[in-house]
Amino acid sequence: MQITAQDISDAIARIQAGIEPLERRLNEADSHLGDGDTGTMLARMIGVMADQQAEPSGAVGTYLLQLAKVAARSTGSSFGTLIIAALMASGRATKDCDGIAPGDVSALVGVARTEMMARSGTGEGAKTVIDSLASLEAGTAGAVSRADLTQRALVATDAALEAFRALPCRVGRARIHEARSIGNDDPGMLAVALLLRAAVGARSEPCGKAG
Amino acid sequence: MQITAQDISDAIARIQAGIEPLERRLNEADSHLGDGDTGTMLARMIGVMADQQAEPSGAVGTYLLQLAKVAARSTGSSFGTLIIAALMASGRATKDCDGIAPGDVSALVGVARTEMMARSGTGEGAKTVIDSLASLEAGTAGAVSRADLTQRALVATDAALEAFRALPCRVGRARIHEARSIGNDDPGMLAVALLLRAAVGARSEPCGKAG
Amino acid sequence: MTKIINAPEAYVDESLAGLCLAHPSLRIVGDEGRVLVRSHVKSAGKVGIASGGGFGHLPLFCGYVGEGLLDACAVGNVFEGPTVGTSLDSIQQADTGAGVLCLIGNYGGDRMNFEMAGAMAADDGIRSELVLGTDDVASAPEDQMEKRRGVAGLLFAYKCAGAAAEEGRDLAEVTRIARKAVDRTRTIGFALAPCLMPGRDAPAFEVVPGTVEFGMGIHGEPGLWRKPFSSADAIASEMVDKLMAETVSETSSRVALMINSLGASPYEELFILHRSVRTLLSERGIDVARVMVGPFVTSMEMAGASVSLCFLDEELDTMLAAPATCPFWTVS
Amino acid sequence: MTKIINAPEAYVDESLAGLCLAHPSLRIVGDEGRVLVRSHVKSAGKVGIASGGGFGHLPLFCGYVGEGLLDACAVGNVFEGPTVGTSLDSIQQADTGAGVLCLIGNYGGDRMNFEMAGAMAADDGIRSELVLGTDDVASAPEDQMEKRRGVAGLLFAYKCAGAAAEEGRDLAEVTRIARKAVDRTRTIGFALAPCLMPGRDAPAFEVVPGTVEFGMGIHGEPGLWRKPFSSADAIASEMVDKLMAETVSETSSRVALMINSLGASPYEELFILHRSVRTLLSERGIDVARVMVGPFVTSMEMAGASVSLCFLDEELDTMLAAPATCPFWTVS
Ligand SMILES: Nc1ncnc2c1ncn2[C@@H]1O[C@H](COP(=O)(O)OP(=O)(O)O)[C@@H](O)[C@H]1O
Ligand SMILES: Nc1ncnc2c1ncn2[C@@H]1O[C@H](COP(=O)(O)OP(=O)(O)O)[C@@H](O)[C@H]1O
Ligand SMILES: [Mg+2]
Ligand SMILES: [Mg+2]
Ligand SMILES: [Mg+2]
Ligand SMILES: [Mg+2]
Repeated sequence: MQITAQDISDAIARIQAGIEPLERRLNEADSHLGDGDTGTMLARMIGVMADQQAEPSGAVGTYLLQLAKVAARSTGSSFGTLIIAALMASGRATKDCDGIAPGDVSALVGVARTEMMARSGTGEGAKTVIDSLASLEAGTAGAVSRADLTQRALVATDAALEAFRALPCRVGRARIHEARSIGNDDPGMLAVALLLRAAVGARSEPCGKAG
Repeated sequence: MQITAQDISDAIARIQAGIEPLERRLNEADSHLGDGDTGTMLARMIGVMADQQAEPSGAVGTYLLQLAKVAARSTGSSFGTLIIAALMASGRATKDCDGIAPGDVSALVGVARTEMMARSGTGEGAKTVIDSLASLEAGTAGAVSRADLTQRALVATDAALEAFRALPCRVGRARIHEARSIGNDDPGMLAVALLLRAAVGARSEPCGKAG
Repeated sequence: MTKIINAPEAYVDESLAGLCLAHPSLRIVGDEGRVLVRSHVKSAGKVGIASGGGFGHLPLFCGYVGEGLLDACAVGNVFEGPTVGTSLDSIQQADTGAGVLCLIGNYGGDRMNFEMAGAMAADDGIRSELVLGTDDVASAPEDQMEKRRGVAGLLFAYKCAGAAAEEGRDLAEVTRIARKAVDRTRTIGFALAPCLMPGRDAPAFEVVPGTVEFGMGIHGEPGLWRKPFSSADAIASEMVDKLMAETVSETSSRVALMINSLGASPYEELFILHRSVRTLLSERGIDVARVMVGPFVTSMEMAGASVSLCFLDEELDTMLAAPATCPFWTVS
Repeated sequence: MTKIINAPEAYVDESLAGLCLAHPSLRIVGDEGRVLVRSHVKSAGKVGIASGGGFGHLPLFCGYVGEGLLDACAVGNVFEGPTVGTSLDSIQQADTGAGVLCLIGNYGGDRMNFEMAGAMAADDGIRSELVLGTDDVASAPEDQMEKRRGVAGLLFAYKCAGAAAEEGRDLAEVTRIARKAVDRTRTIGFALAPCLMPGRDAPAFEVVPGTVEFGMGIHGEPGLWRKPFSSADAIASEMVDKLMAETVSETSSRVALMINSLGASPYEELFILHRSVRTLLSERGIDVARVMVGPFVTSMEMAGASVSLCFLDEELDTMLAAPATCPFWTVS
């Protein structure tokens, strides 16, 4: 029942297998107001993660820290750096765990979210990846099985997109066009939704926005 | 009957009085293939000549050298420099003359032309100011009065324009567009014709090309 | 805006290679070949100065590696900060045991990456401090100084910190001086034409021909206002007014001045602008102790210019006057 | 192509004023305020080096006034040679009794004006020699060398003549060395975008976007061919082929290299081009003794670049290595 390093490695392999449409979709989302590179950056990072030789046996945390290390040399984008920070923090928190129970994922997402907020200085409500994690954290609390976790997670990331779509963005490049950001999905938030879908092998599009 | 320094000074004053249309016309002619500044350069030079304080009494040559001196600080264009060179050479040749007989003007034009050729390294037939002077030199030889000189000069400069219009230009910037120079008057040649007309107060346009 | 390039993805690495071939005082190191360091071994015990940032701003950042200036510089992709890994490499390279000052522009990604790199370096026993350039007065109001971006004025901080380090001062002192230089430096720029990212068909941001985009950032961040360009004197006057309205202008009537081309605006125009600015400064009783006019911090072929003032005190004056050599800036 | 200017008719004089304000080593003199000289009195008995030409090519011509380089420079209007009077002033200013070498580009007007000025100076008892830069291989075939224009390669002649003069050599020797530098220097350039004359609405010549105008002159003189730009490597190869096909290339396998921006092409691209050129030269066994990469001879905001090679012998090598200082080029 527990999620192991091997499970995470398998999920990365699944994401990597379908990376191309994901990359295109995220670049497109980032090109409305940003520099159009969210997909490219993420694809580069997933690529080095999928490539890396280290065995995903042993502790989950060890594996997460290995992922952070290779990711740290793959991208200079803000989103990438936040993912690296999240991997490092959650890796340190699970250094001694052979697996993570579905019910503990929420807390681990919380660790990641807290680290992202500390690094970026960005609070909740700014329409960023942080808001997706907050929703994920709340939605997955009390998950009783892997299937339940997956279901809750899909609902939570969709809900976050839905909830923020009509709000303005308050950080980074998009901030300078606050008004124009209304009605568009934040590329970082969309990335979370798409990554999750790819990781669990879900077929549906996130919350009905066909992109 | 002789042409004195005062006559030259009066001619310059007449040119200056009508400089604006002349300037426009020459710029336009130079803008087909050149940098469109023949008129501007000439107007600047005529301006300092008309302004200069020196008395046009005394020897013709002394006055011409004075004109050359002020002109030498007024322009860096090729045409201007050729005029300066011509003024210096003809000034030196008439240092001791209180006046020039109409029949001697041809020889003096020859002095100017020779100097221009030496300075520029340009021969006859290249469709430049030098060809106008060559025509002027030939046409004014044997002039018997000032009226006769004027008449012969007008005919000669017109004839030069006419003779070269259909030929290609072989020097300077226009050279690089030899073919495109066919059918257009060389701005330096046109300048000679227009200056002469303004100097003698003639009303007609040079040889029927309305510009 | 045709670019002299081979492939967009080779833009940064080929350019760095050509830079180091031209200037053997620079050497490429690091796992990704994205850290530039001085070729000559520097004295052990000197505080290291590291910097880094996106590419496309040459001579910034890596062109300022040299004696009395930077020890190491992390290079990102075009308009994209260096990776955490590269940033870490630059800190390690700059360190000779006395700690490292990281001196970078205040851009979200760059700051986060250097902070993370600093934390990782600390794990390896390397002390480091981070100082963020915030000279661009157009990027946020004065009461939100912490949001302001670092642009051309970063060079004054490089120079002052570099001189202090070369003198043998310790990390705390070098950091104090860098921070002082940042605190006392202000820049305002304007764009007249955009630049094109390698591989793109059209600029990512627009500057209407004939229009001044006043306060536009070096990545095309929108400016404070736009209107038709009128004259060098008029734009100089807007710029000097804006700079002198900052509180820091009360601290000193002696300045270092930089007139910087954003890329395509040629020397002829920079000098015309310089003349206008000098007239205005002297009308205000400002004494210009040193001046630089040229392309120092650019955005590839963006047209426009920036004006930077560093309000001097005796200490900064001395630091700016100290000898320094790098491929694009020599003080002797 | 919005320009940072006040009035087109003030362009040259305001720019010169701003230049001298930025670089107090330069001083404006002459009846029309169009001669630049060194601020520090030079040693009597040194052969003077004068140059001059149209404006709009900064740092050329007047930016190279300085120790080991020019003594005086006559400045014309934009793309228009200096007047005879200004040219004469520059010769007089450069003279300290040992005669003056006039070193200029081979443009009809400039040549005529300096010849006339030289004749006038002779009337005042000043000896002078005239050497014409003819490095632009695109401007005429090799068997019509006397028609070739002088472009970026003129700098090598400045440097060699300047060093010889500084060493105390006499006018004949300085002239011989300048002529040798000219004889052994070749340049080829290409344009990617035109420039605009101040006050005009449109460029006086066209460069189709995306197209290379190979061999275009610094005033927009038409080139040898035009075709779509393909890559830095490809254009570098065309350039190196063209330069190495000159007879002079057989005289030496050791060169000084200059990669020059025509104005708007930024450092990033120059370094990419430099890398390409270096690869090609090393494949041909050419040893690059010294290299300069930057905007040295421009046409305002024209885009494009030029490559110059000076085929060295021991003497030129020594002259290029001698110390020199001016606002835009320092050798130490
Ligand atoms: N300062 C920040 N705080 C929180 N999230 C951020 C911040 N900056 C960027 N992000 C997230 O990263 C996404 C953009 O990622 P990406 O395009 O890779 O970065 P960049 O802006 O550097 O090009 C945004 O949509 C947002 O979710
Ligand atoms: N090398 C030359 N030899 C003879 N005449 C010349 C030469 N160069 C220019 N000219 C004359 O000067 C005229 C151009 O004058 P202008 O426009 O003032 O000069 P620039 O070409 O310097 O702009 C030409 O029409 C031609 O008659
Ligand atoms: Mg992005
Ligand atoms: Mg980005
Ligand atoms: Mg002309
Ligand atoms: Mg002209």
